[in-house]
Amino acid sequence: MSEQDYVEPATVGAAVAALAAARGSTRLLAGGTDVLVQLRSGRVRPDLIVNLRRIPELAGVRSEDGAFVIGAATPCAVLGEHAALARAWPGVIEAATLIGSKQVQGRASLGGNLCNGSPAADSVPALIAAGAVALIDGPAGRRECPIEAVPAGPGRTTLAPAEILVAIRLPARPVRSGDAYLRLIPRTEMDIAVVGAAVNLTVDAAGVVTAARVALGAVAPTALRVDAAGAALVGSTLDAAAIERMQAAVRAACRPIDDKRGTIAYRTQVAGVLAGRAARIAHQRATQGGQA
Amino acid sequence: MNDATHAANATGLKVVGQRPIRPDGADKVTGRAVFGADVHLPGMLIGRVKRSPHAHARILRIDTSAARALPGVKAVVTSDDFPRVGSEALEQGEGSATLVDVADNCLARGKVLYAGHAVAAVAAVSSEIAERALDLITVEYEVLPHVIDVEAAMAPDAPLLNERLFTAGVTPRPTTPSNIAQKTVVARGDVAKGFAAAEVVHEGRYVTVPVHQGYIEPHACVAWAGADGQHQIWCSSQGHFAVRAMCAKVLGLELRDIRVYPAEIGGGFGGKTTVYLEPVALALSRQCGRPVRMVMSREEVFLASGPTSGGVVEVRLGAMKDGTIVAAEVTLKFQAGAFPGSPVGAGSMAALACYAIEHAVVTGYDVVCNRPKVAAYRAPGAPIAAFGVESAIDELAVILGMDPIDLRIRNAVKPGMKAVYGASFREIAFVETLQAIQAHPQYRAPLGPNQGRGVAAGFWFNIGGESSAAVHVDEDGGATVITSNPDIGGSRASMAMMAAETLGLPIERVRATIADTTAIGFSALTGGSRVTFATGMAVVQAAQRVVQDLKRRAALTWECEADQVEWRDGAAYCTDASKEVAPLSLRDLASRSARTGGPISAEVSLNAQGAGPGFGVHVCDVEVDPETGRTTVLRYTAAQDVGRAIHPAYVEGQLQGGVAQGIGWALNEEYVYDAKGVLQNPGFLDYRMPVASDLPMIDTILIESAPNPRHPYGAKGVGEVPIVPPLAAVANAVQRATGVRMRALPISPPRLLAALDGEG
Amino acid sequence: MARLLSAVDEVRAFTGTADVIDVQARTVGGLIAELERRFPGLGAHVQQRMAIAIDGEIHQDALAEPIGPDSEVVLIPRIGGG
Amino acid sequence: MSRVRIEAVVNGEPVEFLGGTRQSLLDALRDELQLTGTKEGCGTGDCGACSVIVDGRLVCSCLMLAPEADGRTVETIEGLAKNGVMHPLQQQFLEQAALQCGFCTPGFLVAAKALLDRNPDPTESEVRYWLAGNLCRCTGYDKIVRAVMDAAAQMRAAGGAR
Repeated sequence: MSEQDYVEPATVGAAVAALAAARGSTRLLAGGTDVLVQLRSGRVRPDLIVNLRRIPELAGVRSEDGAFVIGAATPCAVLGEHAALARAWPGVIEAATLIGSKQVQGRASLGGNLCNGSPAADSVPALIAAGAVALIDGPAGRRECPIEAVPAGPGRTTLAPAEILVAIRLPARPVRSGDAYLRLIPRTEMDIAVVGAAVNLTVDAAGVVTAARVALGAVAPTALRVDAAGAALVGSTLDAAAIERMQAAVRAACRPIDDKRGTIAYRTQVAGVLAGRAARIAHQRATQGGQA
Repeated sequence: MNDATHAANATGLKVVGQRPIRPDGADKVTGRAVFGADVHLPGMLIGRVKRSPHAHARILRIDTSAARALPGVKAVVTSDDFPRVGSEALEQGEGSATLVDVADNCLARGKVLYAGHAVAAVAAVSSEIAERALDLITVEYEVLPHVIDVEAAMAPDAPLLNERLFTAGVTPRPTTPSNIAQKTVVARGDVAKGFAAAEVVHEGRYVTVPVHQGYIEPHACVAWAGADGQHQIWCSSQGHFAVRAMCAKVLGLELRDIRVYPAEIGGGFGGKTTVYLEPVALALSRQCGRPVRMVMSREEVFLASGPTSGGVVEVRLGAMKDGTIVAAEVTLKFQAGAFPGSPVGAGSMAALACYAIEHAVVTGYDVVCNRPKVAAYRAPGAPIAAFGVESAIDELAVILGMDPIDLRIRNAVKPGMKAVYGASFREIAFVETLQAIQAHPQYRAPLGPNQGRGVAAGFWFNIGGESSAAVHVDEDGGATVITSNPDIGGSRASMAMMAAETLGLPIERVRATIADTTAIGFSALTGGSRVTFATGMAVVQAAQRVVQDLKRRAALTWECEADQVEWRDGAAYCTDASKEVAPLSLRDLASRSARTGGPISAEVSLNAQGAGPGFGVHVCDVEVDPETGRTTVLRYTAAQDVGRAIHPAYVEGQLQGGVAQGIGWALNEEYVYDAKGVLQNPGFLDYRMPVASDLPMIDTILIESAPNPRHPYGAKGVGEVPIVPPLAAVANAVQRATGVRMRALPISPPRLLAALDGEG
Repeated sequence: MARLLSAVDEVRAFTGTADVIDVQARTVGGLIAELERRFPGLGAHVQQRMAIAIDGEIHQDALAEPIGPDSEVVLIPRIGGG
Repeated sequence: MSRVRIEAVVNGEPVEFLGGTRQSLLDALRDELQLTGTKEGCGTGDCGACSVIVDGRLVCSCLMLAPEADGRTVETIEGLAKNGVMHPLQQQFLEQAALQCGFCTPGFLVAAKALLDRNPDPTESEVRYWLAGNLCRCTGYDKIVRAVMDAAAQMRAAGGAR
């Protein structure tokens, strides 16, 4: 590899240009916590690595009239320390700060977690439940799409070859909203989620659910939004019947596989359990503090 | 808090029983300690191994020509570069192996027997070039059917790993080859008569899966061949004399031509008692004359280094209504991996060792299968056997309506009784250890919903064996203790303490070091919980010789008889009242040593006899999430008969470490293979060892009421017993919490939830 | 005369069925020589693959260890460690 | 793999070295700078033995490329003791036998320092969850957690982090 095989562009435009001009295989680097493992195992041997961490637009958190715009390369540890973000979106931040160890948190980013394309990625179900939007740039210019449109299958996304995920926008949300994310791992830390479940909902003054979104991880080739599950909660105060209807919808949507981490039966059963628990936490958060 | 009731101070000991800072500690907390992979020599090459992608295949052809031609590659070896060797037995911790098997495990000859089996190796100027060279080596295989599960491997129609393997220990000698390498039987009394008399008979079949020792340091060494045929090796191992012996035999060299330096070792637990890289690195270095460093990746450690067996334990107990166990029948089927040598022998003898059972028979099967060759793992074989026996005894307690500790006390071995394996017990404190747990606050503490408490006991022989140690006195009256046993758990501290106690010096004036194979007498490896006992005995005898020498020099100085000199608190005192002489301190005598005969030092080599067996009793509280099957360990206490604790903090550390490994073994650790026999989880992400947030504090009780009289300070081996009880303690706790008896490990969330839903 | 016991069937392969044998020996070395004489192969097997418990205390490779006139001697498989 | 010039401040010392564009920061520290106190236990970010602090942030050096250290500060185990005087964490680990083989100890000490920099009075649970990324197979973690909490108390008594 005579010519440059590693670049650290300072702007989005320079990064897109480098990707477009690249002749061989390329790999983007944000936190690197997935890319370095793949490099080490020899699963990927990119001719060019483009490190995005020095691009200001991809780093940090900005709030715009209630919405939050999170740079795609911002380390999850930074998100965990952002008080306003953690207050507004406890579920998203829970998911982001569950990824790996404190050491991994110091590097891993929401952009990397999303674009690595793992069906078990912790942050993706929470972002989908939150109705988050991906801000993408590339040779064809800037575009946006819902988070759930990005993953295409294990290790694959719908991004075009020279496109870059620039940021993730969490929409402004009505008062009395709350979200939560839970995952099942055999240990208490350090495992990839066997099952993940996120719930985001809004309630009225009486605590009745007016809007709800439910998303699951590790139960299908990509993270899964389950509209029927969200609908089952709307109009209820999370009484047992509503929870059971929601759990039935969740289990019906699961299409998991048997692998070294879990079985089909187990993932399907526990997906319902976690979704039920996450819904109760989200409801409690919505009725208590609501959105600050 | 830890309830260390050590009787040290009661016996007037000044250093033994205290908790000084270990003399070698500073290097380890400042990053200066040199482990195997930290050795850096000028002109050093990087060695890498090419491994089999198949679980079982014949090697038809290996073509290394392209690899040899790659610029930067300096050496390439296959088993053709190893001489043909015989099948003499090698002493290797527990897993007795033969020389030809060790050699074939370092570089496959004719056949590969597990996915990850080493086939060839290269040495190059950089790891990048070495990796590319591996890709240029082509190997032609004839893939064969494989077998991994132990009972599948025992089946008559199972694929055979070795057409020339006939089951030993069976008369008449079988004529057809088998994967069963050996059958062993340990028996006492008349089992049929025992079961006929029993009022209650309980049977259970218990299954464990292969687990790895899990040391955080991958195997590492540097080898440097000398132009004159004298070679040097730096390596992290549990016994560098054993490494020297195996390298010499595998490569057909003389022992005197290989000098092995002990690097610090990053954990072993029995897994670093054999060789994987050292002979290969030396063979590579002999081809090019340059030092070659070889370090396994974590993936290679899981693919190709010795875990312990997975096993089937069938237990049948016959008891009277009053709880007396009158008959026991146990069958153990252990995986040996690619070559014979599972710990089924030791497992058979340890299985019922805690209990005085009149009629007992334990049958063991050592079964080869397409997995890495098994290596010793802390009390090899005993945790697997104890998982079966201690679970079955817990079930018996429920059937009889007895407190599980009362049932064990009723059948516990006591001093003077004969063990099932034949030897009778002398100074042991198993009953006191059981009573200590029964009296501990945890045993009576209230439990909440979905919570349960389990107890289990464990035994290990502990061994003595050959050790050497030297004590050198410095001119300023300090001393250095030199031994040749790698220090994994703080043994340099206990060596220095025993020398200081004997010399009458404060610990600060005694240093302890580990010497290479040319600078100290031979020692068997660090393992079998033997170092504080056997090497400690050599240290104390060497220090005693120094004291005798110092008394002789004082007598010379005072011109009195040697027996008129007493040695106390680091100084010589004259008992002849007529001689009004001031005492002579070690510093006084050392500073004038030239005038009384020259430098002061002594070296002792011995074969330590009379190692005392150890007993442990653990109690474990768990909570189970009934909706997800997750188990959380809430509280854990481990009591152990330790003889006397030399350095109580490091003895507690052995108990706490063994418990953590046992909990991992019980809850989440397992190898996952695909249909082609290839390991799916060769890494710390999916081979789930306990992390800090998984565990509570682990309380320890050191029982010191039965010191071992054959050791100058009463010490017994303590390192291996702690891993024996936890598997059953956790399983028994889960049964009390959920009502479901889990007889297969690990008790992972998917398995427990399936059992809770009745599909178990 | 020492009373020799064995609980392990690998010894029975040499001695036929006898589990208890009376043997004339004053040291471990003498015992092994006597066993080799009366049951060819057993002496070498004990030397290489077994340990000897004399009145409850386990010895390995301790040829000089004394055996009392009415000592109880037990042959047990060699024990290693991890 | 090409090699690039890297300028960084390691343990307070400006250094300049050539690092490979596919070489991890861990390998660069060990092979280019001979700082072998930072260890490789797995190479995949699952064991924490390679923990270092980069620009104040605790990370796994095996999950960073060497060129990423350009222009940044790196703290390794070799920098924890200042002018030959051990940090309270190092002292407590020795006094409480919070290490046996010592291979994971550098990673634990660096991670614990990063914790105490942020949280001078952590609870047992906070210590255990912060250190969950550091695997130890010898100790069972009990004495490590106690040593970290005692060092924190010692540092609070001495008036805050050094």
